[in-house]
Amino acid sequence: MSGSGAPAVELDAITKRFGDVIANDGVDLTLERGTVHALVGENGAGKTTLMSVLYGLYEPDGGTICVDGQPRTFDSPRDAIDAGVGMIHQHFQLVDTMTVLQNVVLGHEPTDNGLVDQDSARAAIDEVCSTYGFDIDKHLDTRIEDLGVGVQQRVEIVKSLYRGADTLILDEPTAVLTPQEVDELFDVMAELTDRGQSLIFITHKLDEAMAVADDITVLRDGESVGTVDGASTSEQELARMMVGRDVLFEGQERTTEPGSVTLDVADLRVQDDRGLEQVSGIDLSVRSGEVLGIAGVDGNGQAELVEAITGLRPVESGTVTFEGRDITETSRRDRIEAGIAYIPEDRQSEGLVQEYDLVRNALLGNQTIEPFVENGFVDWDRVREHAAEIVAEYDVQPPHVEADAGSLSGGNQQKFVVGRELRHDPDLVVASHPTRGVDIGSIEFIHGRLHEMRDEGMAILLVSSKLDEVQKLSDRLAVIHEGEFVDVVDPDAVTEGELGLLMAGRERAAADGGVER
Amino acid sequence: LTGDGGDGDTETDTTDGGEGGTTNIAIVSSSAGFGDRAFNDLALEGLENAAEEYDIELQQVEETNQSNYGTVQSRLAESQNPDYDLIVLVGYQHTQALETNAEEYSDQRWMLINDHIERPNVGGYIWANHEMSFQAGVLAGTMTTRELTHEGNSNDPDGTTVGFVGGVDGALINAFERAYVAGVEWVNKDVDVRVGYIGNYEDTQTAANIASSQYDAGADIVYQAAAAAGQGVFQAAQEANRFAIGVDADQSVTLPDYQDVIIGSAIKRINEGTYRVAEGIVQDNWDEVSGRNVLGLDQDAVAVVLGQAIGSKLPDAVSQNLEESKQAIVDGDVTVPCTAAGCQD
Amino acid sequence: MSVADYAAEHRLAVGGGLAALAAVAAITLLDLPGADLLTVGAAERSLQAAMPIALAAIGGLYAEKSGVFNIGLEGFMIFGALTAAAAAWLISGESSITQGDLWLAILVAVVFCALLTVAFAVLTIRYKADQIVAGLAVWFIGLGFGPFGATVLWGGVSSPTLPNVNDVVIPGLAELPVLGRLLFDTSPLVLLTLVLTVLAWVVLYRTRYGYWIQAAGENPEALDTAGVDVNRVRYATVIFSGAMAGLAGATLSVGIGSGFTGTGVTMVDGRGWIAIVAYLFGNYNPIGAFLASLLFGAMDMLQIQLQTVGISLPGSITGLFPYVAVLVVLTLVGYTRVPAAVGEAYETESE
Amino acid sequence: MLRASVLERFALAVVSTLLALLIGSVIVWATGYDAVEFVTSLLYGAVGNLSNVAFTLRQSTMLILTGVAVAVAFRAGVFNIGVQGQFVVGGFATALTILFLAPLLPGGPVGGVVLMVLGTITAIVAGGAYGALPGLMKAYADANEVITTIMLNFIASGVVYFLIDAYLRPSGTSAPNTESFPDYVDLPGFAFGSGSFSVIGLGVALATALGVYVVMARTSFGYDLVTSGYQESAAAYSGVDPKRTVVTTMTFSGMVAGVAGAMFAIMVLGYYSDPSTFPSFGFDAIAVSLLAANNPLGVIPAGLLFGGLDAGGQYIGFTLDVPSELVDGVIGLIVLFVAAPELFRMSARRFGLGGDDR
Ligand SMILES: Nc1ncnc2c1ncn2[C@@H]1O[C@H](COP(=O)(O)OP(=O)(O)OP(=O)(O)O)[C@@H](O)[C@H]1O
Ligand SMILES: Nc1ncnc2c1ncn2[C@@H]1O[C@H](COP(=O)(O)OP(=O)(O)OP(=O)(O)O)[C@@H](O)[C@H]1O
Ligand SMILES: [Mg+2]
Ligand SMILES: [Mg+2]
Repeated sequence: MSGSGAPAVELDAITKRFGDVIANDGVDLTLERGTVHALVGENGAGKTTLMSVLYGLYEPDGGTICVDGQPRTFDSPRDAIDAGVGMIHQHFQLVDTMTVLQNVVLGHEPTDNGLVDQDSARAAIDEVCSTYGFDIDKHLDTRIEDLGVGVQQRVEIVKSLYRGADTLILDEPTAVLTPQEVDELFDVMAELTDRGQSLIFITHKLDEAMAVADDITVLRDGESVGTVDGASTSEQELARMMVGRDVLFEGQERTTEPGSVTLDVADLRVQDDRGLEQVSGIDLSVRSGEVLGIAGVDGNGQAELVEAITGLRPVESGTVTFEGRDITETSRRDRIEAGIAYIPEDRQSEGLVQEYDLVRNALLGNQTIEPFVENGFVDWDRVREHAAEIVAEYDVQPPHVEADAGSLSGGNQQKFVVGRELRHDPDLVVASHPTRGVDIGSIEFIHGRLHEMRDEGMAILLVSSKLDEVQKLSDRLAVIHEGEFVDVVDPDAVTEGELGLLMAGRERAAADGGVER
Repeated sequence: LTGDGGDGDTETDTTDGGEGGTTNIAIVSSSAGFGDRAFNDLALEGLENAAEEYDIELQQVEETNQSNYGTVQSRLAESQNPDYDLIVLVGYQHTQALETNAEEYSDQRWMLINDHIERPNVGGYIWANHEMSFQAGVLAGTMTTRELTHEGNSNDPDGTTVGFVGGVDGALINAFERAYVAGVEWVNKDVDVRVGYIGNYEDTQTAANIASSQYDAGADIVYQAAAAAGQGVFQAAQEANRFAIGVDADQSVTLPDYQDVIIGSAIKRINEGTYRVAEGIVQDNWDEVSGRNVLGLDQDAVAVVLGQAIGSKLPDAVSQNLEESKQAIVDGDVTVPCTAAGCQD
Repeated sequence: MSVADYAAEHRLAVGGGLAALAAVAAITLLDLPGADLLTVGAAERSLQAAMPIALAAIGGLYAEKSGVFNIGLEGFMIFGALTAAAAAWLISGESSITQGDLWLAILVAVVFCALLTVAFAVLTIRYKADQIVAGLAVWFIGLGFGPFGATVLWGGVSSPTLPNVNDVVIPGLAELPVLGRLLFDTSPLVLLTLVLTVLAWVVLYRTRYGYWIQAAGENPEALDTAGVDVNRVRYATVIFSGAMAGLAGATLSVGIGSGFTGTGVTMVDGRGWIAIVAYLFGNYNPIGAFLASLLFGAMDMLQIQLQTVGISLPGSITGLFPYVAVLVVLTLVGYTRVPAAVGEAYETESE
Repeated sequence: MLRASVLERFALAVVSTLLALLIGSVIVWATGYDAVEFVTSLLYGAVGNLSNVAFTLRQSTMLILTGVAVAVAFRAGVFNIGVQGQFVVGGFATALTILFLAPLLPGGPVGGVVLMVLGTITAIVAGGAYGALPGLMKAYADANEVITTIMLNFIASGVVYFLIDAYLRPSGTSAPNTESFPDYVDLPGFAFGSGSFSVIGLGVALATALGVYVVMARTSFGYDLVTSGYQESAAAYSGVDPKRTVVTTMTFSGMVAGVAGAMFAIMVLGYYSDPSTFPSFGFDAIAVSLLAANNPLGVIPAGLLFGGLDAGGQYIGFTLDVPSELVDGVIGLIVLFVAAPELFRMSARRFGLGGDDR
């Protein structure tokens, strides 16, 4: 650690291209020692890329990195680690089958006669833990897969500290945490900066940024829009910087009234792959011509709920009723045929076959639907037409149906999936993060489509972690926490602050909004 | 590519092959392939000996897939360059294919080893595996109760157990087994025979393990009928300091490393058979060598020979019993179970 | 933890227990001569039969633990068996083969197979060849070039008879009942196998290299960001697996065998495949793999003992015991937790 | 896009084959044999005269059928290494059907056709069932299919051998063969006089390849299978039940292998025998299928190539001293090269033959 007054990290005019995409375009950033510097921006703004450059994962196409006032080039994370930079990725870099101890020392194992010296490893980790007040020592011999995400995250941090990091990059660390864990994380962050550590904190949640950061840098389309003081900025200012214009929170005018109940879910319980209950007795119903939004921190059972409704995951108990028919036990294919469309959260691995061109992808999910398939035989000409229509209507770029799905950008992939699912008049659309990774123009288009379809009498179940999105689109808004609905509110009548409390699992004092159930 | 004469001209000069020109002979292996140190190699050896004596051009064809025998046979029969005077087929696996081909290529002369087809252009040669195995049983049955030591190896005159290790458990090798057991019992009803099968003809380690297991169980002499895998039996014998009996050829000669444990071998003189037929072709005596030939003790075509290193140490009782049992078989006083072609049930 | 999970975790114990139970039940119910079946000799031979399987299995599990499925073990074993026999034969020249020649031959086989695996490793790691397909190709190549090599050298698919490695007798200890014969009057290769098994366990679970191997197969990115070159780790393990398969093959032909047999599917006769099953069954633990190999060896010996004792099922059916056992075990005890990154070539993100 | 990948595939196959042959020739030369003679004999043995062509086509018939069986499974992402066993079991079922029904049916051409059709149908059923077995084990017990199918190959071979030797061997013989089928159970040779090749057999193989191609490319069933092979999660999303698909895939693959077994029993052998003496069509088929990028139509040229290599290899075996095992090794090399397209891509790039630098 240097005692000089030089900033912990200085990034100067960092540029990074991926083919035609300029992920970072001359970005500057200064991280002062002993402070938290937040990095915010929309999906794809270039936050992760910038940090990967700093961590030696990517070689920048231009610009310089200074650490402790020294110019540096990092060829690999090892170089960055040696310079005292550590990174906690969005997806943890932990080996599930190994113990906490083994993970922490991986690559930097103390040895004794060729064997890993367990005692000195333990002692060194203990020292890190006691210095910063971590409580993972009791887990040292537990395997990562047996620990919750919050603990895993702390293991990641301890791992970086163990390797001598004095600058830590935290990439969306709160996305996977419960509010309580978020608070604990913030305590840890405060402890770290008190001890002279410097932190870069990537987040989508502006209130979080304002709460913990000394400085906030906003990225938009790969460029730095500016750096503001964390204490004195406002959410409105940040949002404007991020999106480039004032963010509208306009309500939607409905043209029709909701009709009969299309989807009804009663006392549903669902387990995840590891057999842990993720949905713990949820009741919900969606009428035709209505959007029910589900808001919540990722990982609170949304994914399992959606999969149970769409037929991808068996339920433990409870029922799913669609248009009066009990479909709890029917196959996914039956549900597709019955008219349930599904925009999956993971377009890359579920919504599209990467190696297929768009024509073949247009058949995905429609394998038994006429007129694309008759008597088991595929009418490829019809499918091709269908694909061309989706591409045209949803402005998929490049506009060639022969393009492989994998060659499309994420946003265009998403548009194609949304188009495919919405084009043939389903009765229910289950939309999971429908605009993730999609540019602003397309977001508005998709939002418009969803509202149009609602007005045509379709029932829509919308899951999104973007609060503005669920608030804007939903007629009713359910807040999910640890597999249960905390409350169902009127999206127009609730504030983000109230929603935040609900998502943290705290019931509101008084129910309002005149909502059913 | 068409320089080889094409397929129009299929006339064959069948009288060719007299003392004048070169005689062309092809030999096709059984599915065990050459290198089995058993009947494929023996059959080949006879032809090679003939080739040293006479002007014979030999083509050795290794084919281990039974389903290809039909094609191999016909391709050889059709061959013009050279035009084969004799095609030797090793093993009964050729029989079914030859039924068609012997008729189709009626001018072609065939020698079939271990089976026969009634056709004038076929000479079928069957060696009496059962008779030689009976003799091997006599050897084992005689020696198991007698004192024998040789270079640190010894048998157990008090114990009355011997062993048998076979290749594949099927009609063919079952004949070896039953005849061997009968031979043992002909000498001594009380002798116990331990039997084991490897399941194939190449896994020497399993062969050794079976033999070791039998030696452990008290066997002091093990007879093997397992072609290439059989070596494992001798190896086990060396480890156990016991004895073994070889098969097909005099294995104390062909595998001299094991002469210290091989008290004898049940041999069939396939080499003499192939030599004789080759000679018959060269000398234009087809009629004398064609037809069905079952070759047994009577013709001296099978026998038990004593090991080159140990043989002289064996007591006289051995040769007496061998001679006596041979006579009894030849005279029909003793019926050996199974037949030359195997066991039927 | 459910019963199924428990069974999966402790499959070896369960499998061994089931086998032992079945054996005891069979012996008592069918009134078999138990003492004749379970002899010290049979135990010794089980150990010997387990040896080549265990050696190849340990190599294979290292490779797979690090993320490369070396399905070509059988092929490498064929090359090992051939090379050892060839080397012994060539080294000795005209004179007779000495013990020293044999050990040198084994070393040559190990080195040669390691070199062959370098090619396999480059194809699968650098050129991202499909691991399953490349492994199958190795098997084909072994089946073809193994006997071919023998023919070039010896004019036939098998070698002449060769001597094998002498047993070592440790005076005194060898006199111990049972254990004496099993461990102290036995092929040094059996002892080597035991030592290698323990060593492999220690390296995998107690040294940094072991940590790296586990991480390379489970989460290569984590290892990469920890500053360790994932592909270097993988090269090392794959080459090690080739060397071990070579040793296993050499063991068959000159260690306990008497030369190379190249007829049919060669003398290796499916042991490479069984080795893969052994380490899967042993849950990637070297000691587990060894015990699983021992289980297969014992199964084989049991079938032989049954024949010897005279409880004779048709030989063509009893020979299928180990294969059926594999199926039953895989189906009953089922799921093997394959390292998460097996089969995927790793490309570091830094360019 | 698609065209480019077909072309690339074709180039890969050609380059792999040539490279393997080159290495083979170098080995021939290095071990003191005549490399030129090796190559010319290989060619002559494959296509040099009518009977050589017949043998090539016979092997190709078998390799196309087994190759399609492999391709079906690989396409769906299931490694069916058990085609050999399924083919053995299928052929055995054919033999049983023909041998047991022949006495009950009238002889002559009509009886022959009926027997052959029934025999083929039972082969399809038996092959499919034997393929379903590892499929079930994979789907419902997580048993790795690579291992189970290899084990089942050994088991099929052992059990069929046992049954033939113990129950089907005619008395008076010792060979583990069944009786020969009646004369009228035979496919006509037409232009080819050969007793073990029939244009009809080749026709069955081609029709099977075409049929499977149509199923894979034009039906929703085929789409389900192929999609599972590419991306299981996307297939599940689209309504495909992954477990069921594994079982159907293996069954379908086994059924095609069953057809191969039927052709082998009827066209090639005319009786049935110890499977350990059969050619390893089921394994060579893996190479065939890979060379064809697991495309059922591509299997046809690949099968012809391997059939030719087989025939040429056999011819070498009886004209030259070069051991025919060499040809097996060369086939292994082809597979190895086909497995590593990146090898050729990188070298193509190095020599500046297109491709972008990364
Ligand atoms: N490895 C890559 N190859 C090609 N393009 C990439 C790669 N990584 C990122 N990109 C592109 O670079 C841009 C910035 O991506 P980045 O991951 O940095 O965004 P982000 O700000 O972290 O987004 P999010 O909030 O979703 O995490 C995006 O347009 C993305 O498509
Ligand atoms: N190698 C790549 N090539 C092309 N695009 C890429 C590549 N890697 C990432 N991207 C794109 O970059 C975008 C951002 O990448 P990233 O991995 O950060 O995902 P993300 O959007 O943050 O997803 P999540 O929110 O689930 O973490 C995605 O839309 C993805 O499509
Ligand atoms: Mg990011
Ligand atoms: Mg991201």
